[in-house]
Amino acid sequence: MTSFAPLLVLDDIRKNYGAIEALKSISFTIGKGEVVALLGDNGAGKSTLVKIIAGGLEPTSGRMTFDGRDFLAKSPSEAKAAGIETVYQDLSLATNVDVVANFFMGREITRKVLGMSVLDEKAMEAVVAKALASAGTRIPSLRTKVEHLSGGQRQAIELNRFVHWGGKLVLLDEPFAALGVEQTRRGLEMIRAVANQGIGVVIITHIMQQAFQVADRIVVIRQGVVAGDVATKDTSPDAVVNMITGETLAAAGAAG
Amino acid sequence: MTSFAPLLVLDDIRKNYGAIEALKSISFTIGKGEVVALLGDNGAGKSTLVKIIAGGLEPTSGRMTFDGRDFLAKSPSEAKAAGIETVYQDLSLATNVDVVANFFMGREITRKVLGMSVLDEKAMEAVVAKALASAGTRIPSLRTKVEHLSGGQRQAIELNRFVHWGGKLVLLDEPFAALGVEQTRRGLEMIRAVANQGIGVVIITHIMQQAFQVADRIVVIRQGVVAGDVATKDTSPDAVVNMITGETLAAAGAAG
Amino acid sequence: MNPNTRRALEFVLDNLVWFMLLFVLLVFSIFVPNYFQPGIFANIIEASSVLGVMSIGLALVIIAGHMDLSVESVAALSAMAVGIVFCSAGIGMGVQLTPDWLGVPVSLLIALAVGSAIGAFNGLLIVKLKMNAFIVTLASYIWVRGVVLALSGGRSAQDLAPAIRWFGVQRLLGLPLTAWIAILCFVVFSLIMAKSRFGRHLIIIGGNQNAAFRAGIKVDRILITSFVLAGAIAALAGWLLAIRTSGATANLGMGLLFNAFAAVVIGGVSLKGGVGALPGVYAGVLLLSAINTAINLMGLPATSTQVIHGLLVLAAVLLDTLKLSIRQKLA
Amino acid sequence: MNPNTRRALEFVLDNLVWFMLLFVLLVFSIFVPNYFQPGIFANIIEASSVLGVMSIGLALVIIAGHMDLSVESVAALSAMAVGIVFCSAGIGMGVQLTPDWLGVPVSLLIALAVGSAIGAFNGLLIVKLKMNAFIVTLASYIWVRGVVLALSGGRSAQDLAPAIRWFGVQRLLGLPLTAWIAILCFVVFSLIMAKSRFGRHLIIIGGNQNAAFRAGIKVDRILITSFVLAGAIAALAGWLLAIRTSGATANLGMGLLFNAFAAVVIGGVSLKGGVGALPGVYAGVLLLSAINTAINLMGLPATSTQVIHGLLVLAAVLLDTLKLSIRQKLA
Amino acid sequence: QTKGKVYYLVPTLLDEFQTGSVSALEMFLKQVGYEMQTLNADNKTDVQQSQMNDVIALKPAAIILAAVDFNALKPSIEAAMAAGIPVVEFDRQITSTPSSFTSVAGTVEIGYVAAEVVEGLLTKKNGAVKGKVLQVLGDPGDPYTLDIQKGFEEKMAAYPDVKIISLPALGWAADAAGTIVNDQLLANPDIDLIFNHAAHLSVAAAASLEAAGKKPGDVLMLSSNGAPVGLDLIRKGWMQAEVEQPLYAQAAAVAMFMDKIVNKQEIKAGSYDVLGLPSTVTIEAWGPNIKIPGAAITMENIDNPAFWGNLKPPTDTVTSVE
Ligand SMILES: Nc1ncnc2c1ncn2[C@@H]1O[C@H](COP(=O)(O)OP(=O)(O)OP(=O)(O)O)[C@@H](O)[C@H]1O
Ligand SMILES: Nc1ncnc2c1ncn2[C@@H]1O[C@H](COP(=O)(O)OP(=O)(O)OP(=O)(O)O)[C@@H](O)[C@H]1O
Ligand SMILES: [Mg+2]
Ligand SMILES: [Mg+2]
Repeated sequence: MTSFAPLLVLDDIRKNYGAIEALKSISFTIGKGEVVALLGDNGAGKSTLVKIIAGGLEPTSGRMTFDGRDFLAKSPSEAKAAGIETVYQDLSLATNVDVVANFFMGREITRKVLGMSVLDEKAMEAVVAKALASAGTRIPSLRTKVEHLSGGQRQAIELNRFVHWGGKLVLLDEPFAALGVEQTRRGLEMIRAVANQGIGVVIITHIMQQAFQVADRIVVIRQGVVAGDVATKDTSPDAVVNMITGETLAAAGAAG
Repeated sequence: MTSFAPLLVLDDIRKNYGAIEALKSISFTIGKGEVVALLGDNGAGKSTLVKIIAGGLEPTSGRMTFDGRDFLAKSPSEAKAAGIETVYQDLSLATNVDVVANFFMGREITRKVLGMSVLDEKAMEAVVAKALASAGTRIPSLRTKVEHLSGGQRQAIELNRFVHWGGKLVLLDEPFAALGVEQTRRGLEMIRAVANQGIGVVIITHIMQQAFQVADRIVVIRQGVVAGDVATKDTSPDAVVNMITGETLAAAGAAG
Repeated sequence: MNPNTRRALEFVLDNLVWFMLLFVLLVFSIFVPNYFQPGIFANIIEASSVLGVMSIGLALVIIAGHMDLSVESVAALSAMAVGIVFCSAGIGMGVQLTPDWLGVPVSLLIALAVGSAIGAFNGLLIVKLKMNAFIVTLASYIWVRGVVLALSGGRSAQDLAPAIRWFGVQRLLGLPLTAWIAILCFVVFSLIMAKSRFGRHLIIIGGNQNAAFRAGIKVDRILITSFVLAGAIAALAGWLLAIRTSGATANLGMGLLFNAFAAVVIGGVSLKGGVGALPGVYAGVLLLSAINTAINLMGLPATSTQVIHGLLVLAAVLLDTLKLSIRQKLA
Repeated sequence: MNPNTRRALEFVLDNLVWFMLLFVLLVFSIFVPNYFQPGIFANIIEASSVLGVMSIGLALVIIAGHMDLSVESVAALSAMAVGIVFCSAGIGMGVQLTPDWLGVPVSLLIALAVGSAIGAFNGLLIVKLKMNAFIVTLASYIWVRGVVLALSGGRSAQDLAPAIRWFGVQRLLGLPLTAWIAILCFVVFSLIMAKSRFGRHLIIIGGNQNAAFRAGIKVDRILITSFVLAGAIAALAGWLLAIRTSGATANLGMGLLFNAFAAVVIGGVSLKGGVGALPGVYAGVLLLSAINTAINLMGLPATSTQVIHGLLVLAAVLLDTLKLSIRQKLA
Repeated sequence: QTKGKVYYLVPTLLDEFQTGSVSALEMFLKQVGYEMQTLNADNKTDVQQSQMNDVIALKPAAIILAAVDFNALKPSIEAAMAAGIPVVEFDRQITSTPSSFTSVAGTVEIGYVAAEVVEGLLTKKNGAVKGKVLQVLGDPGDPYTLDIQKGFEEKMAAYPDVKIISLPALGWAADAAGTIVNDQLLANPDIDLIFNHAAHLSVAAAASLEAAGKKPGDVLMLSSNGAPVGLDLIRKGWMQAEVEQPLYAQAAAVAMFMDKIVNKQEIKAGSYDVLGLPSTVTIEAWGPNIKIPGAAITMENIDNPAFWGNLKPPTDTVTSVE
């Protein structure tokens, strides 16, 4: 269905929370260098799916193939090792440390002093300053603790750190929800740039305009099932909204 | 400048966090029944201003007049008592209790049993069911704990509870950031309905479209100062974006 | 899994501590000689009254997201205060009231006043000065015990006035009245937690204090109230302790704190706040008391009982923790 | 406020506990007879070595967002283990190694093995079984002390091998080597916390464990390491304790836990996790030691020292808390 | 085949005297045909009360009680006696209610003996009973240490030239005693003598003296309870005396009378020979009471096997009193 070489294939993914079936049978494919917009109503199951791919949640059943191999991450660090970067809807920042420490969380740069690895604060600060400047986000000082930052400033840190690590697949769960106009524009550009490097991108958003601006393909989830999977150029915002709310039944491009 | 009777008048509000001046000299007016869109870049100071009005933060200097009287809420409960309802950017839900308990947080309905006030769970549940249905939000069960809900479902609870309490002024800090398309539409309708009852509304958003759809007036804050204050009908999205990013200097309608 | 099995399993999990209690009683009855007799069961319930009452207050502040390590010392101090006033031997002053029964309300009042005062002190420091509850009440744990010591000079008071002592002697359905007082406390506070606004707000504060504050709940007032309650309830426990001991000693009640925490946790209250209900706590208290009694009867070498006690408590907490992972498997 | 005043004030606030220490030393020197003499200051530093070392381990787990109440008992157990092997009187087996000095590494190894094992036990239960650290380590506090009792049969060991005891007798610049060991530990662990990835990750985990997990930090491994470290460091404290008392008794070290917590909090470590640095903790330890020494010299009635101790600690913590509100006023 | 089970309720096992009493009682009771079971109350009065309740439900042949608190156990004793179970008071005397038998050394008396020893030591050192004495108490909440202090200070009051500094080792902790000695050596460098209320406190005190550069005998030291570590310290010269509690004799006395106690036979007043020590039984208001005098242990008599601190249990078996 897509013209991209497949990167991640989801096959019949299900997830139950107790008696609640959050995902009923999700199957679709994300290609290399492809930007897929994952759309759906509140509670449709988008974040659940992202967490399953990112290793934060175990699916009840189903299988995934990543980069040609069977894949099931048992923890976020496994998924990261495989090349999957994730920006979560509920931010994942440690508000008790500063911007730099958050940006490099888990991947600190070190240098050798007397044979021991010592944090290289200067090198890290330089990287962060560059990344945030190019994203258009103004932050009083990179040494402020994140608890003193505004909602949008926080999201900017989380959104921009993923670019730095490359990887093969990027999952973005409502990454622009708190971003300003200019920051969103640059964010969308960045996504395209990332995809052009051959990295697959999954982006979740509720703003049609954003989806149509950046995505190659749109996948709609409704109440835990795929209610639509179409190339962006073959559909229109109104048609997609109808898929999301269910006014036309599983229309415009069959599921799977 | 506005055709509405003044409800809240902000006069030279300043706020410093240590050495950082988050608000430099904010003055503007919100009218009764008026919807004001408060726009601005990330870190401009919007949430800071909302918290000051809502009683969660003390201004460094400045004064406010609310409903004709001098006003400075020392705590959220004082602001609430004066008739100010707030929806915060970082949600304020207790994830360890269910939807109903969150909806009625601090305002539980009770009934008398043997002369003692006992929580009236049935009555509360009925109210919540109605409110969420009319907002178009589907939630598995009103007795689920909020920790088991999706981001949008959570925001729906917080957004919809304010309608229930009336009041005189409503402050909405990015209330639609996580909401779906349909829920956002209904939310915008609801805001108009609320304003039509004579309640003043301040809404913060980064989506121009939403601001232009619902607001009577647009106030732009840039780096802690008012960079624009115009009637919606007298301006355009592009002009406002320019005010936000500062490309035109404090253009389109002088500050104050 | 079929819905009926699921429901049955959920029921067992929700009331796991009661099932554990039954199981433990059964095992001990079978394997520990002399365990299975009404007198022993009455002992278990009686021995758990002081601990039970104390656990209620502790559970309240823990549910509210804080902690009170001072309850043990507060109980000791109120017991000592009652002992000094109403005991006729040792350091007791042997105050006589006429009529006799007046001693009951007066002694209760003394105890509750002491407890509430310390509770208020803790609460004010924690809420108004935003000090950490753990460290404030740890300090109180020390200095209040110090006051007991200073008051008593290390000596004890004996021979509590018979009118007060009556509650420990008089029996109803085989249990002394002190045990019934504990049971009554559990019923009352369980209802308050489940049905009243105060209880609801306490749980919400334990879940997200900031959200409660923003929602206009008078967080400070409720938190201070909960500390005062914890102090007052601990004082009631101390009053019961004085009755049980028929007086007071300087080191009365030492070690109750560990058991109270264990009971609260085994009873399903989360130390992170916001989660828990009191009936489970009572089951936790009974469970500990049953274990204690078994240790007394098992004939172990005395030097090893402490190890065994610690490990058994750990095992009980562990079982309670497994509940969570079973529940997740259920999903 | 002008920037210079602000900077000066911030500096004082950042190092408040050191200024408090100076102030307290000054006041005691003026008002407590015999306080002002070099020997007393040396005593303060020496007396704080055991507590200081123990506080380091405690601070690590608290910064990581957890807690370890078992450190006191772990220290006692390792002291007893060393005592039993290397003491020549009491229950000591009087093991003799040739050459003599071999006793030092071997005894250290024994102590560290004991401590790490218990730390690993705590860590596994807390991290792998997701049990609450407070309750797990409270149980360990009990059962480990029980093991001390069972091992010693309530008896004591004395006359530690002179090669080991040497660290307590030999002085450098007026301080015994034990004190230097404590100071060295503070320097090393301060550097680890400030400069290494491990330290950085520990702080991040204390701030938001979930974020750290999602960022791919091996949270489980780091947390277990921190519990093992806390155990091992407590064991080192126990080793120093054994040297200090030249042996071990069953109740050795009782009460250290309260002081360790107080030191950590006074030193600016938040019990909520994620905040704190070790140099402040050392100042906190010295402050407590200064207070203790003053109490020993003041000639108070024995029964009232505990009240005074509790309240003084509370006052110190209170002062530290005021820091926060002053800082907010500064804004 | 035993004559029955006897429960021994010991207040704590954190002290060598108490652990010693467990083994001594067990041994002697076995010799007269009883099996013994020990319950440790960890110095907690309420725990001991629960133990009494449970033990009463078991209906043993007798209960031997060494009360955590001298008198708080009174209601429990009454309950046991009412249930027909004889109660023996061991080591710690309870005078407020009748019991079947009492075997104690007398805590206040320990203070008296200690005072006599101090008189002697000070006279020898300073030529008269004068000087500075550091008294390291046990836990200030423990009546046991308070009684010793009372007895000691009562006798010493006769010597106004002796200055006594008293400080508590909270929780009987040895390290606390060490810190006290460290600080006091600086504050009062002229201390002549240290009196520790238990031998294990002396261990830490001696370590502190050594670290301060003192030699054995520079500062005189004694402690009370006659524990093995105390005897060791005397042999090494750090301590000059210990106040012995006749542990073996106390325990043996209980065993000797156990048949009479269990069978509720009359115990007659008079003199008895307990392990070679002349002892007197008197009939007091609280029942038959045997007193066995304690003694001071010094270098001269230290090897006497009758001292329990030598850990040489008497070889002669005890027999029941007819
Ligand atoms: N508690 C605080 N301490 C110090 N600085 C703060 C604090 N809160 C906010 N700031 C700073 O004040 C400025 C304004 O923050 P505010 O949250 O009001 O921005 P905002 O306009 O709401 O931005 P956004 O659109 O991202 O939500 C930011 O630069 C932020 O870093
Ligand atoms: N831990 C959980 N336990 C139980 N139910 C859950 C849990 N997490 C999510 N759910 C339920 O699963 C469904 C899907 O949730 P999910 O967060 O995936 O939605 P979403 O599509 O991301 O919605 P949104 O747009 O609001 O973020 C919702 O009905 C939610 O209530
Ligand atoms: Mg989502
Ligand atoms: Mg904001």
